[in-house]
Amino acid sequence: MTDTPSLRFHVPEPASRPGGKPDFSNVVIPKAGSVRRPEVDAAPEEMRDLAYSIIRVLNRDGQAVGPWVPDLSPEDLLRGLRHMMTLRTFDARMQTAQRQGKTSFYMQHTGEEAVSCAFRIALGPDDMNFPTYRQAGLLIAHDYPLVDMMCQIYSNEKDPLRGRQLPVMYSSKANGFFSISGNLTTQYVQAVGWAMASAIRNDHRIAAAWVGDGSTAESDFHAALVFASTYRAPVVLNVVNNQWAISTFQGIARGGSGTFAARGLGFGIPALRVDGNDYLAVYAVARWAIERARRNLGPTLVEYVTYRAGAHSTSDDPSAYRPKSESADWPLGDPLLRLKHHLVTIGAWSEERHVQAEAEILDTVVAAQKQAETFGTLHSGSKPSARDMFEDVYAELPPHLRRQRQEVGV
Amino acid sequence: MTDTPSLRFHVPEPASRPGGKPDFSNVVIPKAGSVRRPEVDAAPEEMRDLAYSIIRVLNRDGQAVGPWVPDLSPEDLLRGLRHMMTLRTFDARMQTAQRQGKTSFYMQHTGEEAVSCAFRIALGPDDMNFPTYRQAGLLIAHDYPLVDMMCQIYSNEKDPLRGRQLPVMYSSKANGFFSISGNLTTQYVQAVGWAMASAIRNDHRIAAAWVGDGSTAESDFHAALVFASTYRAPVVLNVVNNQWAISTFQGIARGGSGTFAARGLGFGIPALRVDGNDYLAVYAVARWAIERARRNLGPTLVEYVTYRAGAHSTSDDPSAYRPKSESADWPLGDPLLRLKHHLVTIGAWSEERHVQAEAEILDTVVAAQKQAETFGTLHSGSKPSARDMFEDVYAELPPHLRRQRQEVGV
Amino acid sequence: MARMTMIEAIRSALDVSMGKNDDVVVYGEDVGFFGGVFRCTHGLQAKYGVSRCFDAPISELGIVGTAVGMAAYGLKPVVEIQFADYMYPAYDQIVSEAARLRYRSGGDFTCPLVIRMPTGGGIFGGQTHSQSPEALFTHVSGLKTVVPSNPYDAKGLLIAAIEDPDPVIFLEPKRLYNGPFDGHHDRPVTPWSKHALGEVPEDHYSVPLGKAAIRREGEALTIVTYGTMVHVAEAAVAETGIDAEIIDLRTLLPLDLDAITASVRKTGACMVLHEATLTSGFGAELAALVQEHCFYHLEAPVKRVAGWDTPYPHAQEWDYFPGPARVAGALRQIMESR
Amino acid sequence: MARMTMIEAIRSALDVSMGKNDDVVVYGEDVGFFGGVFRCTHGLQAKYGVSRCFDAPISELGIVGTAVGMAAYGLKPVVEIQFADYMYPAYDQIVSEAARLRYRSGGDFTCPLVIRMPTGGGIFGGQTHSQSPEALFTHVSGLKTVVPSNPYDAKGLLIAAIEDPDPVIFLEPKRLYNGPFDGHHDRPVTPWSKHALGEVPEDHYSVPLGKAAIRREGEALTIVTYGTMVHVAEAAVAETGIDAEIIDLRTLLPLDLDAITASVRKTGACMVLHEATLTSGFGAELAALVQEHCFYHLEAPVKRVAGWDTPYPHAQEWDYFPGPARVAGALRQIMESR
Ligand SMILES: Cc1ncc(C[n+]2csc(CCOP(=O)(O)OP(=O)(O)O)c2C)c(N)n1
Ligand SMILES: Cc1ncc(C[n+]2csc(CCOP(=O)(O)OP(=O)(O)O)c2C)c(N)n1
Ligand SMILES: [Mg+2]
Ligand SMILES: [Mg+2]
Repeated sequence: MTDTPSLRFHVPEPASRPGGKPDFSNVVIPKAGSVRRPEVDAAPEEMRDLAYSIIRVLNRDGQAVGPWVPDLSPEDLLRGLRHMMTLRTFDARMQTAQRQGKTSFYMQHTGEEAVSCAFRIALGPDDMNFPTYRQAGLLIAHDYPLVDMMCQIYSNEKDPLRGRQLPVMYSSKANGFFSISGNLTTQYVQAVGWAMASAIRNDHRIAAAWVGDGSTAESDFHAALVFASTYRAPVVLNVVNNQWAISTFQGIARGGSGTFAARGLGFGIPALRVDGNDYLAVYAVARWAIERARRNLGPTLVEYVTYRAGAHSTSDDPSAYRPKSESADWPLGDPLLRLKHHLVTIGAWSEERHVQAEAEILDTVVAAQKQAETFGTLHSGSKPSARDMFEDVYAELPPHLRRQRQEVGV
Repeated sequence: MTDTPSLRFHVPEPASRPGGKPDFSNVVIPKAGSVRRPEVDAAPEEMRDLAYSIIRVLNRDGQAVGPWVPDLSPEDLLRGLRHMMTLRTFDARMQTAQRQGKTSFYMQHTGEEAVSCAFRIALGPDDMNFPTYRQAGLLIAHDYPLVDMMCQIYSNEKDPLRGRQLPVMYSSKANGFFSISGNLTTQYVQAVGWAMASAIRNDHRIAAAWVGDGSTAESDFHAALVFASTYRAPVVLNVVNNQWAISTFQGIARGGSGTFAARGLGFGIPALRVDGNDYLAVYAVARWAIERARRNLGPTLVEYVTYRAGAHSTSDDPSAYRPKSESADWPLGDPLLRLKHHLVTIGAWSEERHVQAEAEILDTVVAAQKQAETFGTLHSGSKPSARDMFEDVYAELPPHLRRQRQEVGV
Repeated sequence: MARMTMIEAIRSALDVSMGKNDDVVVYGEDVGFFGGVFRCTHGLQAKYGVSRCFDAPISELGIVGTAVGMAAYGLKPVVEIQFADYMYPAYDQIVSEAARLRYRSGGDFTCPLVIRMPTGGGIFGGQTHSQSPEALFTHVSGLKTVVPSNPYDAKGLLIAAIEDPDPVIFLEPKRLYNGPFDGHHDRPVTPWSKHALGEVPEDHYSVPLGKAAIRREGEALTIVTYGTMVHVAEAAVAETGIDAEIIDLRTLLPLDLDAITASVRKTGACMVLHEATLTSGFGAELAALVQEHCFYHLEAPVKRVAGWDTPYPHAQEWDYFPGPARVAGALRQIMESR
Repeated sequence: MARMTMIEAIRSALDVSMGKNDDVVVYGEDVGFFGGVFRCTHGLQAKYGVSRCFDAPISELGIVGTAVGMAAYGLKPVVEIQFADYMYPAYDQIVSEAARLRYRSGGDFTCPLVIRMPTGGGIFGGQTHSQSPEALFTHVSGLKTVVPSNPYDAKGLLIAAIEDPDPVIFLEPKRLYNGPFDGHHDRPVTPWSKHALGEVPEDHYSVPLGKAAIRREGEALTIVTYGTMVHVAEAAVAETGIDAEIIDLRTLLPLDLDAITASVRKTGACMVLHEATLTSGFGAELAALVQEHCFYHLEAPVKRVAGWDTPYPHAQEWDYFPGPARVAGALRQIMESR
């Protein structure tokens, strides 16, 4: 036994660190339009290759090409562009509001706007998302009021969650947006349960589960795959691979598997990998997976390849763990600019109209913010009361909580 | 949306139930010798097919054929046969002892003897197994005293575990046998941690993790795969697919994946499927996987295709959930008879010698049992004291346990 | 009225609930075709179909996690954890999710589910088939925790749990499944068919959550207990002749504090009795509450009798289990100390 | 001697331990290159290499589960759970495995590991960055549970935990990382550099597990507390002028019961104070023990002051947190009731 060399411990390292040169040579990017599109009822065994490629529609010239070009009109795409612009503006304003002390915490979507915005459009109105904190586009693209989002962020008197939740942990059943948990991945398996329930009830509604690259390591991810596979639950299992989990590069969660989509293969779940910065590709793949679920063909795993251009949250500073310019070097570009380029290319949009739209959107967001602030911010104005703290622990206040509330005198 | 038919809930069902005819037509069995043998340092991507096949060495005629024929002498094989016969006899005696009220519980290995017996021979003396309750062959094939095993089963005064553990939950560090947990799968990820530690220490020792088909659904299985894949831990990840998890057929845990070996593919872990009732094939595949680990090439997942011929435990009656004759119809036969047949075929064994060996082994086991019973059985004779109950909770007895022990007056 | 074991009573509660409400869905490991390792779900799959009662993969996390999603959808999952000892993989889903969904979503989503699990020792199950983890639930805001001590209550409480709008942990003392075990392990157990509380209506009824039952009225001291220990207390009281009042909590949270304080104020002394490990057990909460609310009535310290602070051993089962002898000794000690 | 924050003291304990013993291995989420979201492991990877300090996948189960295996191998893993609120996925490995390995294997295998995790609120972290789950550990036989309240103790206790042969849960009140927060959230916090217990030896030393510290001697009543609440108690005592004795437990299990009973027998009254949810909190155990062991000395019921039985809210943080005003009110109430 001692004739073999001794064992060595292996810890994956990212291609570069602060001070180094960003290096994405390991991200193999197929040409737009080059990946095939199987029928939605094709057998999972027949499409394993799709877990190791990247489905792309928009090419460098801003043209939509190949079998995945979706059936979206220029109006649809303009609406999508507007959603992404709104989300980016919303992020910027709320990031600043946090810096100004108007709330405790915020999380941005910069660089990942296409994923949630395009997915929402592909989904039906009664379907249910089980999102993470980085899918506010699901609300914005469904016209959930910005003011309500902001009131939640400010934990003010109109906060639908009555001050109880950390900022951005929205919940809106009416908008198909499940209550966000601060505990990573717990909602992933719940989405499968929701989908199982829909099937048990012979309903038509499907569920969409959301998780980040880093969070796929959690147990709930496995449980979700097991149950989805066994009961063929009508669910789309989304993995947003934005390359980072706080300071940890995706190689730590991914290990030797090559891709996160590959995780689905071991469960006989069709797994697709898509350019997450390509609005059209995201929409097309989402439609495909949603149709599979709706037609009772079972779950699909979708990995969105994107990049977290900003900090993890307002508590984070990425310059401590990755090269400053890494974001600029990300080879899949900016989802917003790529869609804009496409719209300009097909003659549906122009620089001037874009500048004008930017201004309009800023006005809308600022107006919403002003309105939200009339209901208070975290440390000023009116806010949820200590009484709100005791309610909703149970449907009815039990005796011990009644005593405690009395002690507080509210 | 309502133009699609409504969803239907899918619950996998076994091919047959009590009263029905056993049906194994879904178990596709390649011919012995027909599956290729890649080099141990081949890339995982290059051998995905092996997760969907079954490596077999012994053919119907009792000959060892193909690229996986291992380097085992007739003496080695005779020893293996003896191990399996001993385990089977041991099981029969202990099963009866439980029925006689000499202990509370027992679990048999019938039909699965080759898996643990052959694996142990392939492993080095300093390697560590993290077994389940169905791998006593790891101890028997390592010449762990039968008396010590029985004393554990009887919870008597010589029980190395001082009466604390359920019968069959052995522990023997010196024999590379990690303490069995009654909680399924928890030890699987511990094996990976042990292997990581060995690599951190630049040691030569490797770990072997064990789990049943049903238990692959547990979270620890996923965590083990994630950590093994990321840190390329020197570990063999064994899955013993004996078709049943108590009353639940393997389809409930496996879902749509086709095989349990396939689970490894999503992690870039080489995954092999082997005929678990073929002593030679088990040994050959174990060697291959162990060599990979030892040469720092990382983890391997091995699925052993076998059949739990007996009840789950002494608390179980399989006739309530599967056809009585299912075991007899199992297409991979009996591991003991198959090895015997091979040895007879190559002229190293005969019916007479087999009958004689059976008698000898019975004598040995009975003698061990007699000796063990002189140290007591669960309800009679001497046994661990209440004092033993308070020790080993911590290295040193803390004040509160000292008070409690005083209260008991021991 | 019928004579039922606790297993039959639980099965009947599930049957009645599934019959009444299509939203009730039952699943867990070995729960479907086979009907559960303790047979509590036997016959339900045949009666209600595989969509209403089915086998689950061995993933307690997955069982509870999917149940949270189903409950949020609008179904009423009643899931089984095969032994309470195996609930830990599901603990995150219970504590972080089921218990807090209503709160964190401002009532937008709710989580009305029931998680059943057999608890307690006395079956030579060793450390992984004997645990009583109730205190790990009572510490968690948003959960209700129920422990029946007999077939009548088991059915009525389970129906109440299923009809409750919040997540309920339903702990079934497995040693009571077949008869009122009083800790005399060396004597045959009387079957439920010979016990008044083994008489169970076949139809729908419920026993309200949050209400204790006085199993025996007495003047000398109050024994606060639940589950198997109710019967052990009864045996110890009978054997010592000490005129104790025995309170069977039935629901640990919400707790029927009024019943406890009324009794202790009357008797002036209190013993808290459970099978779970002593330190940080639910008995600590009970003792803390009793001394707080009855301080000026107590003539002796509240005495806790509980499992030792060790894992549950196999061979030493009866040294570990707080049986009638230990309880009787503690009763006498309290009486002497006054 | 140097001035250290609690973060620096913890880092120093890790540094000293890794330097002294090659078997000490540190890992967790974001623990390696970046040095932890609270920076407690900053610089260790650079100093000791990636094999001794590294990033882990986001799987608390995997982190603790692999650590159990490493400890069984013979290493001394010191792992970080990013927030105590995220320990639940690891709970099974902690309770069923780490805590019981020595026992169930008859000492054949042991599990000497340390699990560090930041606890407590006061940082507007909402329900998933504020929890104090200590009672979920103190109920588990086989674990030791430690909660430091200052840099000196943090370093000494962490070194002792690392050198302990058993699994230790090391809870770090995150609100104390940078200074002795006393609950006056509207005032600036004094940095540790201005506090006597911010003076920390740079070398190896240890503070024994299982020994409490008396932070303030007094005659009027005893406050039993730990972690952040030690400083809140000090503030409330200063503000009320009530001559309380303040006991900082430092280790919850094994508990220094002698220190508590000696004090309560002297003062005749006791308040138990913690930030965790009241019901079934560790305060219940403390109150139960105090009334049991000091019954004849108590002039008033043991009073518990704790977090409310709700999830930890975001906006209502200061209504939830048991701050100096609430503690002062309770102190006065105890004094009046005697
Ligand atoms: C159970 C749990 N463990 C750890 C954390 C702390 N945490 C919050 S976000 C995060 C990183 C998640 O990364 P990823 O899944 O890639 O999502 P991303 O933030 O990149 O969208 C971590 C470790 C948590 N919230 N919950
Ligand atoms: C965490 C946990 N859940 C449930 C059980 C109960 N249980 C014991 S064995 C078993 C079936 C295991 O089946 P499998 O993994 O296929 O192993 P086999 O018994 O077939 O060898 C179950 C459900 C347990 N011991 N631990
Ligand atoms: Mg990420
Ligand atoms: Mg099995």
